[in-house]
Amino acid sequence: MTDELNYNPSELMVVNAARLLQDGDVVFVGVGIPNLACNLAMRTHAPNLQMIYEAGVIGAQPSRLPLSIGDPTLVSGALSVCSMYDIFTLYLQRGNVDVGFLGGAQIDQYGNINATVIGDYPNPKVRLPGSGGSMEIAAWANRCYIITPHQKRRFPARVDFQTSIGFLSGGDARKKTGVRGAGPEVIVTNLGLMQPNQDGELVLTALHPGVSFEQVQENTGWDLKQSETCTVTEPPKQEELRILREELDPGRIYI
Amino acid sequence: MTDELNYNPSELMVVNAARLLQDGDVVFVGVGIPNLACNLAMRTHAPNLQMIYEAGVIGAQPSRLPLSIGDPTLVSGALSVCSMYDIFTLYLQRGNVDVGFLGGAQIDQYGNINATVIGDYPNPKVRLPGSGGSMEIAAWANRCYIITPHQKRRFPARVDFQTSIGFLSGGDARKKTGVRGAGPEVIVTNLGLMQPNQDGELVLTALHPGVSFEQVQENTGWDLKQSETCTVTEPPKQEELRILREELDPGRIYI
Amino acid sequence: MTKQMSMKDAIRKYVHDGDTLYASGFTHLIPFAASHEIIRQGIKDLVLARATPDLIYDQMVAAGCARKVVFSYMGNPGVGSLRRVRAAIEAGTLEWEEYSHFSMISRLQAGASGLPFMPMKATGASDLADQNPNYQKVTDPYTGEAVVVVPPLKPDVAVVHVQRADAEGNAHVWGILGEQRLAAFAATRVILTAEEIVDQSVIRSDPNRTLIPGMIVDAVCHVPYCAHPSYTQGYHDRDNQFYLEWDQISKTEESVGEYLREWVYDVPDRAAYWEKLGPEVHQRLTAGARLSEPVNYGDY
Amino acid sequence: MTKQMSMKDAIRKYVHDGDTLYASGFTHLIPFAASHEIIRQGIKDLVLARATPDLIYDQMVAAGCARKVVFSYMGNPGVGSLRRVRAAIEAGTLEWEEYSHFSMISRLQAGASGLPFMPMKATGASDLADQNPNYQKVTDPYTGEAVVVVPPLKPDVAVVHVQRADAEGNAHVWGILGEQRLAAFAATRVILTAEEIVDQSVIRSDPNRTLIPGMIVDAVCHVPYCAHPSYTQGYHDRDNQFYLEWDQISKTEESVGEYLREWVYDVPDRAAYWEKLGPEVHQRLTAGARLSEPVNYGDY
Repeated sequence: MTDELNYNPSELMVVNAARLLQDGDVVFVGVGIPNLACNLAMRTHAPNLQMIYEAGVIGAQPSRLPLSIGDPTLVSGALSVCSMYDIFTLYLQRGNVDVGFLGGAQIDQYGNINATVIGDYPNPKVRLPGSGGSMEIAAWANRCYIITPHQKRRFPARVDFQTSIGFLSGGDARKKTGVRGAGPEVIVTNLGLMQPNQDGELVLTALHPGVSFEQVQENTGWDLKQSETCTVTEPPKQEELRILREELDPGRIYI
Repeated sequence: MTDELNYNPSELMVVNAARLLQDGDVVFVGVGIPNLACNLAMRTHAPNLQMIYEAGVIGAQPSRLPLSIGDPTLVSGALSVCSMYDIFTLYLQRGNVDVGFLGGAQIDQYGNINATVIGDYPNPKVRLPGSGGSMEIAAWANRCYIITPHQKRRFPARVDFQTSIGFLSGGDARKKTGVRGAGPEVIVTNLGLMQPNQDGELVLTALHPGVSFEQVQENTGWDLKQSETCTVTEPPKQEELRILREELDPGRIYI
Repeated sequence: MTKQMSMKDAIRKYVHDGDTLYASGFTHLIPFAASHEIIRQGIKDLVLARATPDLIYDQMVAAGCARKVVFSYMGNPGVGSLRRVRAAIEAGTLEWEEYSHFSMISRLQAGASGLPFMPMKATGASDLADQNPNYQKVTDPYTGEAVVVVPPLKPDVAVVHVQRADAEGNAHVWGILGEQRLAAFAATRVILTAEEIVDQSVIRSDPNRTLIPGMIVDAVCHVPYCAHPSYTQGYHDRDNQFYLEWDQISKTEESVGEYLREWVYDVPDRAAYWEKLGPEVHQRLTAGARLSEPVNYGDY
Repeated sequence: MTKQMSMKDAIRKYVHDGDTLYASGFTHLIPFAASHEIIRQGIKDLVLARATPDLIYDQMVAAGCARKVVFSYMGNPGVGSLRRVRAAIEAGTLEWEEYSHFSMISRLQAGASGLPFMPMKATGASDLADQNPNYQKVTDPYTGEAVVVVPPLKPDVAVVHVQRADAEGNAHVWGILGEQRLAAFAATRVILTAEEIVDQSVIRSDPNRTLIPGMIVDAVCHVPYCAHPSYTQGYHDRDNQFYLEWDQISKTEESVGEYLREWVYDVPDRAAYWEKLGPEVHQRLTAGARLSEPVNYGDY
């Protein structure tokens, strides 16, 4: 069996993210990898998962791979379309969203995310896109997942700018802010999975097949702890890869 | 000519109210007399008047006389229908309403209205319907009109309860509250017209044909002043009465 | 997954003694069939919240279901007084909590949005706010002026009638929308009644018309004519004659008792009620066809 | 009364140097034809507000129309960086004011509603609020907790593209609605562009679809394909290929200059622009038919 070599890092991340989703989850999602993860989950173990796009689309059934969060294929045949104010209030702020997917240029030791600037805010070295919806998704979705390649510059000890929060400085700092959601639950990378410990610090809880702890540490900007129960993820199954490659992204745009 | 005798008090009030409306006015309206006044104005001098109902209907073209503010005939063929929250925010609170019609069990010397209780609020002698939309209409429509029969019990010096405001205690009391609208501009009764003077006190500015000042004073609960420029209203025209009787309310439900 | 069940089961499962109930629909789509079932099941001590209590709460108060009403306009719309609620308030046997329409709806907007309060522009009217401590003020940090705020209203259960829904509760609504959508999002539990249960493809053909998503709905009941004597746009007319008749019926406890016996307790469900109304009423309330121009969503 | 006029006249009459402009449409219905006309008329010192500046503001910034951007996500959606806006910010030649999506939209909701501010639940993130004094706090009078608030955004002028409108500006919109309706109600002046101008009877056949009423509209312009390279649901597809091409074009001032000359300055109007795109693009962006099921409003 050489199954475990028969996939690329993007496929590996999509498959592992999909497995985190539960049947019936309402997921606030963007295009690309998170969108593929949701669609893969719907075609395997979570047929009743529902996707919400910040543009105001609920229960999309796209007949082609959407290339932007405003793709018209997300609208035709959707269950419901509403305004952006409604999406952020009636759905997200009200507590109707189970899962949010987040991303950014930097994620730190406590799961805080920077999508705003590298350097000084008033005179930025690199001006990044900014929050979009992530400030609120990170705070109000019941649980959050982050999918990102594992690189040292992406995982500094402290982000330059807190665009959206994880566990702030750790401990009960997040809870004290009064945000409704539980915060980042799993960070899925191409090397493994990180999860917050009791203190809100991200620790390694799973390695992908063939990856060593040292490899992960090399690509992480803080002294990474390994969970006592750290496991090895199950490699992508042929059926998962088939769905991804043949049904979801045959043009290999995201994978 | 006996034209001036050829109408009843309701017709007289409708005709005089209609004449206050201007072409292009956006009018927040209920059923009954105000609705007839708007429709009469639209069929005479104000073809571009637009009616808004608090239920969320804009630009209705009813094909029969509406019997409640939620009559389905107001919806079929309307220009737009939206939620109640939208009507009160995007239209009324935002300042998109030119005219509001108000009514109540009591209207006092300063145009304040009581539609809530006669007697003590916690232990009311008579429990009236309450504000509905009138608290906000009185405050936020650019100008307001009140149409009501002229009776002493309806025009006390002070209302038992201020459901919606006119000029409060007079002077700049209204202005000080920061409300956006200018307040009641004309009170149309079956005896004549009252309007606020500089101090916000309602004074008699017009008598209907054949009515004396004494008659009005007898039916008013305060020492009524008569404007120096007090006039006599023009009697309803045959054409106005014809439209009312033949087109707008042939069943004589409100007139 | 289907959430379809009978009205009887839905009320039994989701409406409990002491609940705050919001039977939604401003003049339109008022779910009378649900209130009749609640009366039949003898549910007690309800807090009945509605902008306009209308006949639906007049009947429930008369039947002894309520401990309190929360409202902003207590009349028989287009007719006059709401006699049973009014009499109970004047007699001191019913608690009440009162708002203006906009503050009532703002409370639902706050509840539906997960907000701690909603601000409103000044109205200058303070008598009601003096009587109801739920009206509070905050200072506008931009101007230093006082702003009136009201707290969220989050009913335990909302009942929402719609024209068409799929079995999962995704619903198309048109005509007067009132506060219906906000009531559904604000409530903890939602019972949806529908004039028609349709295939999900009908819902998906016009997603902008889906104002209530299935994800917030607990029960879906197929109840044609649920709204009588109010109406369902495009399905049947408002029974203005009954609104006038109620003004007579509601004059005494005896005549209300007779009405409830004949039209609620002795009737098993809405189908029997509609049948009992008879062909003259059916004929009188028929709505002719006036269809919307379709729109093209595009095949992408 | 008709408000129909050419796009050229509408921009000349309603867009002035120094205005705050909200060209609305979240990914959908972005009124590129209006921005091109603004560029051609050489309007200056605009404050460009949009949740996502998108290519429309990248082009206007490159053309020298803007003094400031107000935004919540500055990217080329689905592609990457928004190079001209980003370069101008990094070079210090363009002012900016930044929000999260929800606070940006809440500002419009406050502006559209005539409210002095909108509250938002705590997000725990304070870095942006520390940089932008428009984020303020008030104390929730019910719990004593701090609530974040943002002030109203009231653009001088909003441009709104819709699928169909009558000559008075009553408009049907479907598909992704974004912040479009709020932008129209929040703005002082509204320029409406429409894919089709229809008889008012079409609008009146489906009043629940009328999201923009004529009473708030100043100018109505008939501009088919106004939204290219974004899209109009049911009329044409998004030109994803152009969004990718812009990533190349926008790399240098020179290539942007060439683009603007060829596709904006040397083109008189949107009709000529669409014609110039040619049959291959027309063909590629065609949307097939997928119609909504009509609804019955009833003939009452």
